[in-house]
Amino acid sequence: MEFFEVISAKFNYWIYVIIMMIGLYAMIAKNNMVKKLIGMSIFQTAIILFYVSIGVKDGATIPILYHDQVHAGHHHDDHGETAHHESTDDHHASTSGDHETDKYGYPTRHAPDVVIDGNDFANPLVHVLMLTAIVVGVATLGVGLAITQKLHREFGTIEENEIHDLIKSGK
Amino acid sequence: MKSLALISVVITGWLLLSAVGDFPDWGDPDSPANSYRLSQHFVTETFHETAVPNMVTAVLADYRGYDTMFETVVIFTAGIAIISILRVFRTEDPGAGGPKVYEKRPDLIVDTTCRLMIPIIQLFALYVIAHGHHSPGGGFQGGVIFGASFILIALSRDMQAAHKWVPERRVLNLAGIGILIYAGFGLASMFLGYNFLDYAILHKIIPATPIEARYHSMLGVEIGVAFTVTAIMYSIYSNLASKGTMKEGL
Amino acid sequence: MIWQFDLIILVFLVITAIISLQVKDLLAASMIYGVYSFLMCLLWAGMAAVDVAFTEAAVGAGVSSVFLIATVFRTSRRSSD
Amino acid sequence: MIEQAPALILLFPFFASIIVALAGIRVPGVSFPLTVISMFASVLSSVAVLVRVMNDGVIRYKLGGWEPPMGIEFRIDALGALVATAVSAVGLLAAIYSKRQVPAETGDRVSQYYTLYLLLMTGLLGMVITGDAFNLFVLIEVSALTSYALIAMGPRRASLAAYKYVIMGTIGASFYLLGVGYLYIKTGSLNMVDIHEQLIARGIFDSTAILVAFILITVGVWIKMAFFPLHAWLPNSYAYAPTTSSAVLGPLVTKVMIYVMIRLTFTVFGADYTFGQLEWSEVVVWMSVAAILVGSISALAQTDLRKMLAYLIIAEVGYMVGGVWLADDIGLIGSIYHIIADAFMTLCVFLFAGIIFAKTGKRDLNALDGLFTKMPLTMVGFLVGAFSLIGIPPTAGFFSKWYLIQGGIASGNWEYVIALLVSSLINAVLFFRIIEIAYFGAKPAEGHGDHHHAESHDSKISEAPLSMLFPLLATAALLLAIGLYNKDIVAIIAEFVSLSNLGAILP
Repeated sequence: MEFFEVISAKFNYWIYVIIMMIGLYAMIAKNNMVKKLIGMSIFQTAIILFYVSIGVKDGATIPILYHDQVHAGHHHDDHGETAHHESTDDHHASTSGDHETDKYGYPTRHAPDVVIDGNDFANPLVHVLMLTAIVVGVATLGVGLAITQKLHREFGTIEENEIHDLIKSGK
Repeated sequence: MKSLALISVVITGWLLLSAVGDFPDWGDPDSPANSYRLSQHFVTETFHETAVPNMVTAVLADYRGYDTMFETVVIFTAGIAIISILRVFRTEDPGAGGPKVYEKRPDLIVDTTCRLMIPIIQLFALYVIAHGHHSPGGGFQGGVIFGASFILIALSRDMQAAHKWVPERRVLNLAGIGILIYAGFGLASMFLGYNFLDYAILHKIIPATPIEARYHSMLGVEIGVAFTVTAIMYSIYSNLASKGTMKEGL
Repeated sequence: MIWQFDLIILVFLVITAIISLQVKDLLAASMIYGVYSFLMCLLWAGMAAVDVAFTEAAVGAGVSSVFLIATVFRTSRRSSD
Repeated sequence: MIEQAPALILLFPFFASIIVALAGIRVPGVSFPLTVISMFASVLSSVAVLVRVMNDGVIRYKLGGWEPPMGIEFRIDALGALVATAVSAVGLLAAIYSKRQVPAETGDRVSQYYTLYLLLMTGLLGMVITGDAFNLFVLIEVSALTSYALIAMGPRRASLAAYKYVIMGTIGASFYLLGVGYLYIKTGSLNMVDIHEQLIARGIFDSTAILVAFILITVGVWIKMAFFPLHAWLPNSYAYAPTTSSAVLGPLVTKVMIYVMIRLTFTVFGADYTFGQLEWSEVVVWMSVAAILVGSISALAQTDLRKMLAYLIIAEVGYMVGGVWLADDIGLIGSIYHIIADAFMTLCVFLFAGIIFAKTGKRDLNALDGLFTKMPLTMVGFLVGAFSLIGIPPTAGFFSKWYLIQGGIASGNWEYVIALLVSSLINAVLFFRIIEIAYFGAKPAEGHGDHHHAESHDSKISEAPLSMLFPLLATAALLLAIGLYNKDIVAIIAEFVSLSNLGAILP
C-alpha cells in the first residue's frame, strides 16, 4: 500500500493539470465556438479543482461548526455556566478571557467558551475564493454564448474558419 | 492552429507538472495554506467574531465581503452585457430568431409536473438563502435555484408565460436592487463612520450587539445577492433561448 | 475522504472531458459537460467543500448546461470538430 | 469624509452604474449626466488621495474593518494614486466625448452602454487601488466582461474580435488565478504585501512553485496587455469596436495591466527576485524590442486609421514592458511616466479617430482629405497627440521617451534604445503621412471604405461639436501640461521607485 500512498499524496494535482490541458487545447485548437466555450469551462473548473485540493485536510470535516458547538454558543446567555463547565472539562485552557466586553458594554467575542480546533475543519478560504471563481466562470460562459449567437445571427455559422472565409470574401 | 495549440499545451502542462513535486502533500494539515494564520483564523475565530457557524458564509459575506460584492457585480455585468450584445429591441430583422425549433404544444404531464414542482423549488431556494448561515448554501446558490424555477416555467410552458411573472424590466429592477441592497449595507456603515462594508457599526440602527449586527447584515447581504442572481440567471436564459427577441423560448 | 473514490471520479472526469470535446453533436457535448460538472461536484463534496459543490451542482450541472443547450438550439447542432 | 476618499474613488462610478441601469432604462437622458458627474467626483477623490499620499505616505484602507491579511485592503502608494488619477481623468474625458456618439453608434442601448462604461471604470480603478491578489482577479474579470460587451456592441466584425478577446482574456485571467493559487499554496496568504513577507520569512524564493507562479502571473498579465507574441486579439477588437468604446478601452485597459504588472513585480515578488535572482531581463527586453518593431511596422501597413492606432498600442506596450525589465531606476521612472503619458496620448488620437469617423463615416486614412481647413481645432488637438506619440518636445511623450532611452543607455540595452528610436521614426512617418493627407489632400484613389457611408458628406464637414472638441483639446492641453510639469510627476514616481529597492540589486 505504500506505493499507493505515495501516488495518493499528489495525484489530484497531476490530474488537474491533465484536465486543464484538455480544456486549454480545446480553447485554442477547436473551430466550433460552442466547443471552445465548453473547453473554457473545463479549463476553469480544473483551476477550481486545484484550489479546492489546496484546502483539503486529512481528518477534517466540512467547514461548518458541529451542532453541539453552535448549540453551546446560542444558549450561552441562558445556560452560560453549564456551557462554561462543559468546555472546561474538555479543554482546560480556556478559562480566562470569558465575557470580555468593549467600552460600550458589548461582548467582543461571541460564545467565548466554545473552543474550536483549527484542524477539525477544512480550509474555508479556498471555498470562498472558488465560489467567486465559479460565478465568474458562468458569467464568462454566458457572455461568450451571447457573442456566439450574435455571430450566428450575422454570419449564419458558428465555425470560426467559415466566418473568416466569409469576411475574406467580403460578405 | 492545431500544432500551435499542442505546443502551448505541452509547454504549459510541463511547466505546471514540474511544480507539483514542490507542493505539500495532498490533505496535509500542516501545509502553508492550511496552517498559516489566515486559514487558522477563519476556522477558529469566525464563530467568535461573527456568530455564524458556517465559516464559508462568514468569510464570503464579511471578511471578504468586498470580493463578494464584486462577484455579484460580475453577474450583474454579465446580464447587462448579454442584453447589450444580443437583445433585439426592434423587430426589424425577421430572421433574428434563428431556426425555428418546433411548434410548442402544451403537454399535460410536463405542465402538471412543473406546476407541482415549481413552488417546491422556490420554497427550497428560499430555505437555502435563509439557512445559509447554518448549512451549505447562501444567496448565490439560492438565487440560482430560484432563477432555475423561472427557467423551468419558461421551458415547460413558453416564454410568454414566464414573462407574466418576470417581465424584462422587472428582472433588471430586481438585479439592480439586489446590488443596491448589498452596497447599501456598505454605504450605511460608511455613513455611520466606519469603513465601507464594516457591518459592526450597524448595531446603532438595528437593535443588536456589534457581533449580532454582523450576523444579521450578512443575511441581508445574502438576500441582495439572491435578488441579483435570480434576476440575471433568468435574464441570461431568456436572452439566449430566444436569441435576443424575447418572443419564444425553446 | 477515501482516495480510491477520488481516483475513480478523477478518471471519469478526464474521460467525460475528452468525450464532451470530441463528440460532434453539440447537444450531446452539452449534456456530457453537465455530467462532467456533476462529477466535479461529487468530487468537491468529497473534499469537504460542500458550498462549492452545491454551487457547482446548481451552476455547472444546472444553469450552464441549460445555457449551452439554449445556444445549441438557437444556432446549429453540428460541429465540424 | 477624507478618510473615506480611497473607497470613494471607485464607489462613485459603482453606484452611478447601478443607478444608470435602474433609471436609464426609463429615462435614457439621465445616463450621460450621471456618468460625467460620477467620473468627475471620482477624479476629485483620486486627487484628494494623491495629495494625501504625497503628504502622509502609503494609505491602507481596511474594507469591512478587518485587519489584513484577514480582510481585503486598499493599499495606495504614490504610484497607485497617480495612476488612479490618470485613469479617472481619462474616463471622464472619454465619457464627455461619448455624449453624441453613443446614441449614434449603439442605437437604443444607451443606458446599457453607460452602465457597462461605469462598471469598466469601477473595475479598472479597483485594480489600481486594491492590495489583495485575489480581489485583483475579480476586478480583472469585471473589467474584462465589460470590455467584451463594449467591443461586441460594434458592427459585424467587432463580434468576432470580441469572441477572440473572450477566449484570450479568459486564458490570461485564468493563468493569473492559477499563479495566485501557486503563491497561496506556498505562502498561505492572499494579501500582496503579506505574500511578499511570507516569501521572505519562509525563504522559498528558490522554490519551483514560486517560479511557476511568477511565470503564470506574468504571462497571464501579458496576455491581458497584448504584449508581443500574445497580442493577436487586440488590433481587431479596438479597430471595430464603437469609437466611444475604443476611446476608453484603448488608453486604459492595456495601461492598467502594465500597472498591475509593475505592482505584482515589485510588491509581490520584489525587485530582488525578478531582476536579481531570475536572469531573464535580457530576454524580456529583446521580446519588447520585437514588440516595438512588430507593432510599428504593422502600423505602417494599415490604411484603417483606428487599426493603425491599435498597432501603435502594441508598440507602446513594448516600450513600457521593456522599460520595466531594463531593471534600472531611470528606465522604471520612464516606464511609469509613459503609462500616464500614453494613456492621454492614446486617448487623444483615438478621440480624433472617433471624431473623423463621426464626421465622415469613413474608417480609412483617405477620410482625412483636406481636413485642416475644414476642422482646424480638431487638427490642432490631433497634432499635439501625434507629436507626443512621435516624441517631440515639450509634449509628454518626449519626456517619457527621454527617460526610457536614458534607462536603456544606463543599463546598456542598446537594442532597446535603437528600437525606441526606430519606432519614433516610424511614428513620425505615419503621422506626417496623415498630416500630409489632411493638409494637402489625398491622392485620388478608389475608396476601399464602407460605400454605404460614403455619401457626399465631404462638403458638409465642419468643426466637431463642443462635446467632442472639448475632450480632445483638454487632452491635448493635459499632454502639454504633463510634459511641462514633468519634474513634479517624476518626483511622485521617484517616491515609488525609491521604495522599489531597484538600485540596490544592480551590479
